[in-house]
Amino acid sequence: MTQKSWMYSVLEAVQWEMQNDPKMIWIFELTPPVASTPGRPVINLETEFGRKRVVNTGIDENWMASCCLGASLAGSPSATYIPYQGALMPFQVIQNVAGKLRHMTGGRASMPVTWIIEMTGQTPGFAGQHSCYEEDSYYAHIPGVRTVVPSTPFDAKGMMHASLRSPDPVVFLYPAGLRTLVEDVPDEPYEVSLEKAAVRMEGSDLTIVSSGAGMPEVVKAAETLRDEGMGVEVVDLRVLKEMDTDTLVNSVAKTKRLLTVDQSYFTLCPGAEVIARVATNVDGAKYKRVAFPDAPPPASPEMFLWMRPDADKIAGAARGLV
Amino acid sequence: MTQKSWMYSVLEAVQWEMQNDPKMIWIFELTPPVASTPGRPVINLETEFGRKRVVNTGIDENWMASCCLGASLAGSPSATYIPYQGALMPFQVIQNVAGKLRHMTGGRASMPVTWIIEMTGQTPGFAGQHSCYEEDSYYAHIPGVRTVVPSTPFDAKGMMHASLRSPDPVVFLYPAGLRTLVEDVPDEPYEVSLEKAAVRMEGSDLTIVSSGAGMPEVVKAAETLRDEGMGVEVVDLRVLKEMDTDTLVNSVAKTKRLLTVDQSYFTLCPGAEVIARVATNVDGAKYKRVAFPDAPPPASPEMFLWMRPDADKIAGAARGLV
Amino acid sequence: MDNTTGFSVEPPEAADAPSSESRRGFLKFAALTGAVVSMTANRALADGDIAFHAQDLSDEQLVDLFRTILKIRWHERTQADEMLSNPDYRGYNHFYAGQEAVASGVCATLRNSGPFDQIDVVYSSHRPSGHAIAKGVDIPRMCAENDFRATGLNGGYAAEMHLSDPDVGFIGADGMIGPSMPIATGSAFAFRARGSDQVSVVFGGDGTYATPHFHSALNNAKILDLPFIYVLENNLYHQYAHYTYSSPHKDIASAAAAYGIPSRVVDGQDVIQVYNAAKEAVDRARSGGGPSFIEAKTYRYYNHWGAPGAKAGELGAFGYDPLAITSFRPDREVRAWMQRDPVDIARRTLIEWGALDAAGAEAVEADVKAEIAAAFAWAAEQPLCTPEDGLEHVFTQGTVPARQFG
Amino acid sequence: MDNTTGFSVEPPEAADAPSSESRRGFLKFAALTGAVVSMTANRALADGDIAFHAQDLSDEQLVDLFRTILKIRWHERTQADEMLSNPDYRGYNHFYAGQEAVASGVCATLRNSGPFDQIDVVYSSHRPSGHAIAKGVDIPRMCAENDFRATGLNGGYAAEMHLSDPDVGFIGADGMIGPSMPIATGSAFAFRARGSDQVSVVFGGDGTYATPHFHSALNNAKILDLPFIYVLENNLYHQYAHYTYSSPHKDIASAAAAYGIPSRVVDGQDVIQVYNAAKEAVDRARSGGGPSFIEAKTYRYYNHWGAPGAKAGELGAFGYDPLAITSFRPDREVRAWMQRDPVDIARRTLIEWGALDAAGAEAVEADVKAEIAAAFAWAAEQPLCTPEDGLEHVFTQGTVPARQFG
Ligand SMILES: Cc1ncc(C[n+]2csc(CCOP(=O)(O)OP(=O)(O)O)c2C)c(N)n1
Ligand SMILES: Cc1ncc(C[n+]2csc(CCOP(=O)(O)OP(=O)(O)O)c2C)c(N)n1
Ligand SMILES: [Mg+2]
Ligand SMILES: [Mg+2]
Repeated sequence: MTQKSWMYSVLEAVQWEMQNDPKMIWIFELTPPVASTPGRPVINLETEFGRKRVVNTGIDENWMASCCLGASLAGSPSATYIPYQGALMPFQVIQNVAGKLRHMTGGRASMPVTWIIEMTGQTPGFAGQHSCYEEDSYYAHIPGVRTVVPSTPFDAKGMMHASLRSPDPVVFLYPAGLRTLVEDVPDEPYEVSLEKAAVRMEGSDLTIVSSGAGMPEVVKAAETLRDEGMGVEVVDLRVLKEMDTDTLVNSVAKTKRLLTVDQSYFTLCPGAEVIARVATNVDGAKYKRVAFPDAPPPASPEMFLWMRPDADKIAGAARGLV
Repeated sequence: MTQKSWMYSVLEAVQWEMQNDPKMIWIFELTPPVASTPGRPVINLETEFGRKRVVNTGIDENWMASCCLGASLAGSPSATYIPYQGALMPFQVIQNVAGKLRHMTGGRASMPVTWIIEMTGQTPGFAGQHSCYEEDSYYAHIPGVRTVVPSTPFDAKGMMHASLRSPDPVVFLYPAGLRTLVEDVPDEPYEVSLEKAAVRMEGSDLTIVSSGAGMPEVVKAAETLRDEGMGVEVVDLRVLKEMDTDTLVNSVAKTKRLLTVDQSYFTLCPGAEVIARVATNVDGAKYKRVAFPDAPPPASPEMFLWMRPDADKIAGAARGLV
Repeated sequence: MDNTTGFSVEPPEAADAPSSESRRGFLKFAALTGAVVSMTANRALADGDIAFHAQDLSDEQLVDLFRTILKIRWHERTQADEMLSNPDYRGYNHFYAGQEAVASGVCATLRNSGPFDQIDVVYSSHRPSGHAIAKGVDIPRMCAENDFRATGLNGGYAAEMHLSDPDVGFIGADGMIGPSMPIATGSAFAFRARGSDQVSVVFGGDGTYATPHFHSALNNAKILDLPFIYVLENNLYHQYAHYTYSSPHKDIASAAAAYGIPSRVVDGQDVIQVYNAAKEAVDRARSGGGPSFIEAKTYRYYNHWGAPGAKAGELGAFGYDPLAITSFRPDREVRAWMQRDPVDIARRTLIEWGALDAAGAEAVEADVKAEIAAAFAWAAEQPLCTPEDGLEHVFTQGTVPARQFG
Repeated sequence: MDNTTGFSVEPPEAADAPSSESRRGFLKFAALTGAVVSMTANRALADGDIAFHAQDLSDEQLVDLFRTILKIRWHERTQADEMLSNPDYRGYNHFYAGQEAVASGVCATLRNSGPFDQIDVVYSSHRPSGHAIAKGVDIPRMCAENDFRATGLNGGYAAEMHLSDPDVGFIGADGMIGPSMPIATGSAFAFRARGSDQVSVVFGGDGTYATPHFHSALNNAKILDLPFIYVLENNLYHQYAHYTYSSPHKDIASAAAAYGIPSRVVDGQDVIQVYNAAKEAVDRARSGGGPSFIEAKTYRYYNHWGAPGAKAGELGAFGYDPLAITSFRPDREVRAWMQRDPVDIARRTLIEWGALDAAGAEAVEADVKAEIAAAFAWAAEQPLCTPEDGLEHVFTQGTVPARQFG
């Protein structure tokens, strides 16, 4: 156990897998696969594995993602880190080729590929393209690709091991807003399921469901509410595709109150799917949905910070519901 | 009034706008802008307006969409027809540039551009990429772009006029499954709002909400149910962004039963958004959601036809809900 | 023009360059009667500077080239007959007739069997059946797949445009124009990273030139020196537009050459020329010499695609295409190309080389016909699919829930 | 190599070609002391085959070129000082210092005012402030925008990376690498379609070469003969990688030339060279001659970007960049380029040409400093934004609902 960041945890998993499978490759663009943490060796995939297996390329995220897909089809587990600016550049190939290929070939295609896709968001000052948090919904509508969004370093490492070992293609969303988060993470390899949500806090008055970069503020709000005496159950989706309906339905069947929280734009945010799944399974519950408005984030910190869901707004919405 | 198909109606609107604004342009790839209908002249934009304004290009849908965006930014209303195979090729530029540009420039950018994006679907025999119906959700999550999906020739013409005259960018989804639909459509120009859903049938027992290619089977099912004595209200969304919440909420506040029907994949289909909007506004209603499973469509007609929502399945779901 | 490029780049005139003499005999020049210009005559050409690899093939190997061409041709003709005459037949196809020498010549230079980590991989297009047959896909199972049968090559999920058989290195068809090229470079990347001598080949049409993927694939293949071969089948049209609507290059190969990639233009009707260029490219790739580009000038005889219920001369069938408004294929052009038929050229070459006599050629053709007829017959008896199976194979394990019933 | 191409294509040696003599006097060759290779010396070069347009400019126009360079330089230096010293300053920037001659030389050849249907349009990059100033954007309002003020050029919505002012034809910055190039061809398409003689210009870095959009933009511009000019500022690095990591071409212009597009390599430190090449391209575009490509070899002095709270020598500031792991910029390289400063080169040329004397140059510089200081002072007093306004400008009319409160 060592204190590790999300990215250190992920690279630790990647490093282990690359050491144990000489076929595995990694492609990057501007973000070098380097991370450090006190008490542990610096990880640098490029120097450790050399430039035949770990390559720095030009600005062509669609090629990066496609290259990894092609490598995986040839039997090489592969991963790439797509910076947030290019987060949707490879969308078509993931949606239209990778997502469909196993099914279209009647199960013949094997695709041990993981696309780490950075999402920005939560950064005041950088307008639109440089502070949006929206990729979760686009990718989660695709069948045939597992889309996950770990919100803790522990989950990030375990889900990275699971992703790299899976013959299914995985979109591994990295909310850059979590970059400063640090927690104790085992040094050994382990897996966290690519199919299960996590109940982060138990309670019987209200269920709050969120994911990724939404989680820290949700947990903060939930702690405040708990201190006020509210029995809050907090669910971290972790997996957007296939979404873990049972955990959601079981929780709301108990609390009868559901608040969803997303940093993604309101329309068709993951919370919409959560509410729809619960509403078709639980009768007589009450619902609220907090999300970023259907507007690109403006540069001005005054506007941006007012628009972004945070612990105060979440707690306010929760109080209105219970 | 003449009997016209969806595509004839659309091209009639485009032709009128091009005749009345010499700046307007049209880009196409494999689908020539040609349509005919008995009793009306053949429309051929290419021969009528010449190859400087109407151009047949190579297979580069991202360029087609980007070119129209750039033309609109230079003050030329513009439109293009993106065939379904390339439906997501221009996704990034629409999502990350067009959708954000007006906001990011503080209102300075004007974009009178319409992307007609064909959706396939409903075609047994063509697997995956050639029979998916899924673009509605991807595009509807984008802020700053009006995403519409007219389901009748009348709406198609009126919404095309409205789109071409709007300084907002419009994603104009064309469900190819509607290509054989024909109805009486006025010969003169007229507008249909880009902001309103349409109530296609009134009733007080159950609300069925669908859109685009889902509509014909929904109407068929609703007629059967009405004949069985059920008071069915049918809402055609028409507009996915900005979705017309009021019409939805008013209807379900009355019926207390909501069934959504989509040809799109289940997870994050438009119906999820519909249910979420209603559930946060109406208490004590009951919900069901019919959609294509979270699987690409297989080639085999036996598998595909079983998976696709149709009038029988819709009626069955409705009976289970009321 | 680019001094980082040490390669000699194929000039566009190469296809017209004088042939070297073949050990198998000096061939008579058969004058062309048609209107085909800037194509070589009907003879086994060796470019002045491509080693004449084909002359070292055994008679059996040469006959196999011919046999592959015939298999593709008879598969198509049989399928077309089914469409025109059999009311129960459901398969559609993007016909390859006219282009057979390209797939046959290229795949004959590849490793098509053996362990998955040793065979060469092929990425095909929306027009895949010729490539599939040449790569060694089981024809009866392919026929069953094209007719949506549960025991088809891909269980009835794929049909023509997604045919896939990794066991023979046929990664597969792809109905999209563009994406397969960068993906194919990814397999090449993996081969190079793990020190394998495997090669990754992509087949694409002239339509692929204009896609943004063209640049991505060639640029990265060159920078990273990937064992990647891009075979561009220039049949002059992408759907309803002549390739000059989308390319400023007379020879698309010159676009590839600009990246410093060794690029050749070959007569795609002549399997020997195709073989020679492909062999050179494969040898280069295996030995770490990086990517190659081959532009095969060729032609398809039928329309863009055909479907059951077709009537000759109508849309989706085998005559003119009423959708072809902007540009269509002139009758004279079609006829001229048909005079340089890849079956005829291959047959004549083999006979002149003494690899086969006329009777032998007929025997091969009879064999192939029988094999194809048996394949269609077998396919027609295969079971249809089970509806519920559509929920399988989304992920490796399990099924997804039905959602269509609410 | 491509016989459809009637253009004479610029060989990579062009930048080293002998200069024609200028009417304004024959300039002495100033020997280089730095390590800059294959760059022209510090002199007003006319390529052998570019008409020496700049020699026909009036003294006032020449001084304006110099003034533009200085405005960009002083805007940057002032902003950098704000970042390093003013705790209230919030703006960030992708610095352009070192590259000023490129924007200044190009925009001086364009129509920058007048009705919207007559001015030329410029598409800029993530490094826009130099282009914006050269195109004529109001500097005080730009300064206010960069500091997120409600009265800024774009109301505080844009900040640096999305600056836009259609009134001067500055369609605007775009933080994405790639998309702007095809979009810019779209404006050119509109100009050609409506018979206007306007021109569409896109500025991009060497990083844009590898994007798929490079191919799309150039291929379509060539096929459709669009009045489109692609100015590629090759400052040798895209973020943390040397351009040779993503391009097999020594001169990226040779990639453009392969499409048959007239392409030039110019010394981006010399505003006169840039002006000459741009003037030629603009004249060609206006008269229906189609697209042009200009590669300006240049260099940025500062790091990729800078932000408030920076400390000299630390990340986001103005020294080495610790994120630059794969490849970083050697100290000697930075110093060598700084010896060929665009401000110095322009000043010296103008003095040698007699357009200005040393005192005059100092006066211009003093003017510019005062103008920039006033701009920052005005900006600092502008009001902050109103939170609720974030819901405006999503569409032309109305506001979108708040959703963050549930
Ligand atoms: C991205 C994309 N856009 C459009 C299509 C529709 N389409 C199918 S085949 C085809 C023409 C392909 O031409 P070419 O590459 O020359 O191959 P050919 O059909 O001549 O063999 C087109 C445009 C597609 N499949 N994919
Ligand atoms: C599509 C995309 N991918 C990645 C980035 C991140 N990024 C911002 S600037 C930059 C480097 C650009 O290099 P270049 O084009 O040479 O311009 P320069 O910064 O040198 O002026 C990168 C990779 C981006 N903005 N857009
Ligand atoms: Mg073709
Ligand atoms: Mg650069």
